Amino acid sequence: MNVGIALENFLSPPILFFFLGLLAVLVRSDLEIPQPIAKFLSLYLMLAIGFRGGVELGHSAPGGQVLLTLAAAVAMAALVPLYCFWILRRRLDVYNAAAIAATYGSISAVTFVTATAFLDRAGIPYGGYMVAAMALMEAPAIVVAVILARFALSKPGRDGSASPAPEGSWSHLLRDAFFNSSVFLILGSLLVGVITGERGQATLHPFTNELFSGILCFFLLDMGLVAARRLKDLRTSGGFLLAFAIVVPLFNALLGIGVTLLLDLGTGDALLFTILCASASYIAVPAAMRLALPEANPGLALPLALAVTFPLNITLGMPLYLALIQSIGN
Amino acid sequence: MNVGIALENFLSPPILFFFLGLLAVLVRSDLEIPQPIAKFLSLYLMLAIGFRGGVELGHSAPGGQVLLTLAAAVAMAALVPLYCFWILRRRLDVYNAAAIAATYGSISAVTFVTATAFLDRAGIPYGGYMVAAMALMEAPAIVVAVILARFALSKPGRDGSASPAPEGSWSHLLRDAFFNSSVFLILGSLLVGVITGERGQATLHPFTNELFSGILCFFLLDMGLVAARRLKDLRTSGGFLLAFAIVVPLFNALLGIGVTLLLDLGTGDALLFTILCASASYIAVPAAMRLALPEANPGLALPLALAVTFPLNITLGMPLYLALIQSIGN
Amino acid sequence: MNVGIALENFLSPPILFFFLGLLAVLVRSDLEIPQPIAKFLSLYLMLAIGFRGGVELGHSAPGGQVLLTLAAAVAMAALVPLYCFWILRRRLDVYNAAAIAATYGSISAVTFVTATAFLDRAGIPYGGYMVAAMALMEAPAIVVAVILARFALSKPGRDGSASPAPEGSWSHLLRDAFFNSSVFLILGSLLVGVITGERGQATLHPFTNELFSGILCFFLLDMGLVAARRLKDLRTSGGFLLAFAIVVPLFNALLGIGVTLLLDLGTGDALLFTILCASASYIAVPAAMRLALPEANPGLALPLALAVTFPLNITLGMPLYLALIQSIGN
Amino acid sequence: MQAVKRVEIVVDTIELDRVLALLDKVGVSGYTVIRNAEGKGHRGVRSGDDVTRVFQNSYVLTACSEEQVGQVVTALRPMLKRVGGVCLVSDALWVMH
Amino acid sequence: MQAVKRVEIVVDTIELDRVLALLDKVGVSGYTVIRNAEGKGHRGVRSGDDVTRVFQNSYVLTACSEEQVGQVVTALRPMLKRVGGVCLVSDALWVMH
Amino acid sequence: MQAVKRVEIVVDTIELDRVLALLDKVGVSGYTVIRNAEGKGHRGVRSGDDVTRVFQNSYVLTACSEEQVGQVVTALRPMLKRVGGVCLVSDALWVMH
Ligand SMILES: Nc1ncnc2c1ncn2[C@@H]1O[C@H](COP(=O)(O)O)[C@@H](O)[C@H]1O
Ligand SMILES: Nc1ncnc2c1ncn2[C@@H]1O[C@H](COP(=O)(O)O)[C@@H](O)[C@H]1O
Ligand SMILES: Nc1ncnc2c1ncn2[C@@H]1O[C@H](COP(=O)(O)O)[C@@H](O)[C@H]1O
Ligand code: NA
Ligand code: NA
Ligand code: NA
Repeated sequence: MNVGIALENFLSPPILFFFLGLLAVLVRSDLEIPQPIAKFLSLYLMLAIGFRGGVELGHSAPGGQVLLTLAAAVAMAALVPLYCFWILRRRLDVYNAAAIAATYGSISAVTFVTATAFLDRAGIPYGGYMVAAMALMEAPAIVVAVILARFALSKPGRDGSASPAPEGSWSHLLRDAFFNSSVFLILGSLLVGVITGERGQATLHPFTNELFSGILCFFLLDMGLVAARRLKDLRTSGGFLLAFAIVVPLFNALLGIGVTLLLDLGTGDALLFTILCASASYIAVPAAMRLALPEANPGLALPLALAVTFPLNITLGMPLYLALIQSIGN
Repeated sequence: MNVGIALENFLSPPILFFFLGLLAVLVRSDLEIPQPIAKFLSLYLMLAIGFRGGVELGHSAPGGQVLLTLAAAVAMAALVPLYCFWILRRRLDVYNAAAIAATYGSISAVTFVTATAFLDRAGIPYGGYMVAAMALMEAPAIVVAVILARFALSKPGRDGSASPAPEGSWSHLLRDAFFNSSVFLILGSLLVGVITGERGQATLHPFTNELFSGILCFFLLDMGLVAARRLKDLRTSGGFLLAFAIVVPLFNALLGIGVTLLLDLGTGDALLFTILCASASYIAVPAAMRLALPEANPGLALPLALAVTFPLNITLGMPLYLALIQSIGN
Repeated sequence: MNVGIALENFLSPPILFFFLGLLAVLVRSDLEIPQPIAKFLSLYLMLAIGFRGGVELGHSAPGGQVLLTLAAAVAMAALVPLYCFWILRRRLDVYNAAAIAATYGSISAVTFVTATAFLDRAGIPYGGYMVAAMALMEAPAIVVAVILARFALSKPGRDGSASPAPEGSWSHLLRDAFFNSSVFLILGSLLVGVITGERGQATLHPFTNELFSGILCFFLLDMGLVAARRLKDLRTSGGFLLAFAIVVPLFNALLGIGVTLLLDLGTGDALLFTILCASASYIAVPAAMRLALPEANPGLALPLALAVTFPLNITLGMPLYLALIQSIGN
Repeated sequence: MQAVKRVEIVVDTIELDRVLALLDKVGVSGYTVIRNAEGKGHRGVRSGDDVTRVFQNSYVLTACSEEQVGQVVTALRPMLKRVGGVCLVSDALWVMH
Repeated sequence: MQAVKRVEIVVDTIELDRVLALLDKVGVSGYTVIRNAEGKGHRGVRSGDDVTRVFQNSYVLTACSEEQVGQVVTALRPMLKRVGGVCLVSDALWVMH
Repeated sequence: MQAVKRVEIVVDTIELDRVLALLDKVGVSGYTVIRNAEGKGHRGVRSGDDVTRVFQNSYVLTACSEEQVGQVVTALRPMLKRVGGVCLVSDALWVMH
């Protein structure tokens, strides 16, 4: 692994602002970003990344490889929860195992966005269709995890107790999963980008492109605050879950790199595919699980995704995965 | 009417984001823009449109035609409620008739702003003084409608019942109408633009001009959400009011076009004048009516203005009015 | 004093928007900026000024003069509360005297930011290390004022009554003072600027530099609203405090100019140093005093800082101090 | 602790200033206001998610004496009749300090 | 003034729609909702400062009749059991208008 | 349903942490907090519209046992004396689940 690239990533504004946020909580500063602002910044990032991806996508007719990549992305998002659930059941009840499995099968849009900024800085190009891949990977893990939970609960479990079936109708769950605000906004903005193309880009460029790095820094400052506030919840997680939150993303990344080799993706696309596999959701999934499996404790899954896996991916993960992809490519 | 221009408008980013917002509600996505953000975006649009208009206005000494146009704008804003009230009284009580009449006599700043973006895309110039015209058209309809209501209530009405006089002092009402936040911010920013001119423009350009399209798109996304949430209220409106919300704006637009012919306005100014006549208020007026005529039901006027007239104007209205103006001009 | 420069400052967008805010309250417009937005804008200004200062600072190795200036800044911030306390004790109890002394010893970041915009317009350069000076000047006055209060309360006071000691532990107070959100964010962003330098600047320029004037205008609009709302509290302040809020900043400015002569600072740096001495805190200090000296009435200190000293500094103060500095320099 | 009446009022935010002026006139010792309340009542859903301020409620809580309650209720009732809203009165003990 | 029951409910914001649907079903005349409530309870601290909506509460207040309280409580109890939250019932007088 | 005491506290947001620490110390089973409350009292209007946090209140609601109320009140009273604020105690029934 190229230490230079890792260090340079470490010392880039987005990552430094993330650490600044962490530090603020550690020294108990009263720094805080108002909630509506954090929501706004995240909506901005979805809209901008979607629109930019759409414009880029409009340039080239999506070929077979693109469709194959999208299919592989969805498959990965459905596969990951299966073995995660199996691993997690060693130690956890059905509800929490399913909720954490869904978290790691799904993706983190902010991790993806941070990775695009990383590629931009490194001057490595990537395809707009990867934005579509990201959006498509949000929901499947939710559905798979709920199916797993229902299946596991229908037969007398390890703990012998007959548990009630997960709540809520399937139609409700599917709507929550697939019309989730971030999925919806990313795909919608992507569509606007495809339709309006260069003309749209011309008027929106200062907003969607020039401001992007600045808003990302601001948002990562907040992510640092939020992640650090969850750090103390990790004390109750125990070694098993901590190890899970470090090892499984790395394993998923390796699996992802394997798939990108089969698909013969370019370096940029391969990195984004890998980071999607490695990332864990802390927005869409916890909310969906709260509704579908209220017995699961969000205080278990969230700190892992936010305070362990997210920092891991954006600091060491990105340069590490890139180094692996490049060394295999050569 | 040039179908190309209509289609192009339809497929421009602002309109597409508006539809994206509508769609989000229809598919019951949980997408939502925090209220303080929506307020911020709308304040930004007022400030930016005001400032830009002021800078533009500062270039040319306002001549007689400008003053005439402003006077005509105020006259239209006072005239429209008269016949609207008369029409609406066929079916509605005094309070609601007056409230809806005020709504259609006043203007929608966001419609105006969307029309300026439409003209920018089409490369058609317009005068900064039209921003002043917009601000001046917000308040008069409120005053006229309250006078109408008081007058109608002082004589035994159609429904025979003696109704209490509208509440609140005139000074209070006038202050609410003329120092309303949007009137105040638009005219104030216009003044700042006039005073600081090119020098001010130089420092503010990235904020007030370059970001403009992006923020407009974001705001129209929210307008789509808000309009769609009001759609279901239309069920109780009945055919009469629905027809009113479609026909009256078109009629007002025709009247507006007639006035612009008399005034001999350029194409851009004529379109803006027309769209002001055709637009209906959903910010200043409902709030003012709530205070001055609390017996009126805001759930009646708002859905018409927001969910019928606003979309009508920004999708079909703008290109239609432009086509009419251009065909007459030739 | 060059009347031209004063007038030009007066007619610049930031100052005009400040007056627009004042006016809005005076004519009782319902204009208001949502609180989370005001917070966001102020966080933005801290982040941007810090980052820009850091980038600038990174260019030149900080020499002896820089360190000397920082030391002088801290010394001024510790010195000013001493004589302010002594003056204020003529009329006020220990608690309020200490609270107001801290207010005037500390600084107003927005005043500083407005002064940098003033220098930018005038084309006068200034050093990035002045941002560090600003951040370092926030906290010392808080500590000094609390020490003064404890000392004054430990001996039987002028009013003869034995008062309870100020509340809270020192460690708590020091943390509040030095890891205060604005100190923390400014110094943190400065550090990010130093570390990432030109490369960071390249990606963040549109956000931290181009938007700066626009956001400053927006924020000063809000400051106008906030200051005007405090104007009526001045009725209870009495002539003594009003005179204090005008005379003491001017005196502090003169003292500051004296120090800059000794330090032989350039014009831009001298103005910033002077404005820091003259400015009074309305964010960090009132909050810290509320916790450390809850007996002090924030309704006394805040209106003075917000509605008298702040407007004084940004309208007449900046050009006056500049004229003095330049006339002495020649 | 002293026995007082807790008065809770929910009205349109746009009417809030009038309600507070009324409380001031009666002379209650203080009140607490929470804006951004949403709600549903006879006049339908008030979801607060509008660009306009028209569909937003505020919640007002005031602790006052028995006599003051009478005055507040008398003054408030015609207003609630015109503009809608709710007023609840209950008992409480005030921790004097 | 009419004697009513004040019912206060604190639940996850994400469950709010279900609670309100339940109130509608029972047929209460109205309710008031305050979002963005934070809190602490058996399921730990819910500080509301997250990017996700998972740690945020809403506060619901409804004034209803004695019989309606019974129905609300019966319907609500199993839900509170599953998803947590608090429901308090107290007495009040409603200022009729 | 179990009889409990409803304790409502309104204080400066800046003092909120101290109040919650105090409740934790007494050992109440939980509490609900609504920030951004505005108000008026002996120390004047606290309109919450400031750049500073100094003029903003928070509202705290906790349901606890009779004995706990005594402890809360004892601990809170000197604090309220110093920094202002209001504490009301009333009766309620808690829907156990
Ligand atoms: N029964 C109720 N319980 C609690 N709040 C209510 C009730 N009825 C009405 N409200 C509140 O008062 C507001 C106005 O009520 P209304 O005038 O009946 O539409 C509603 O939007 C609710 O916030
Ligand atoms: N004793 C209590 N008093 C007031 N609110 C409470 C109490 N217990 C719990 N809550 C509220 O109900 C929410 C959910 O409680 P729980 O399900 O016990 O975690 C908490 O986050 C608090 O907002
Ligand atoms: N009588 C009252 N009823 C309700 N809330 C009150 C009352 N008095 C004071 N408050 C609240 O407590 C806060 C502090 O009160 P004070 O310390 O008296 O200024 C006020 O800003 C109000 O929010
Ligand atoms: Na993943
Ligand atoms: Na109109
Ligand atoms: Na100072």
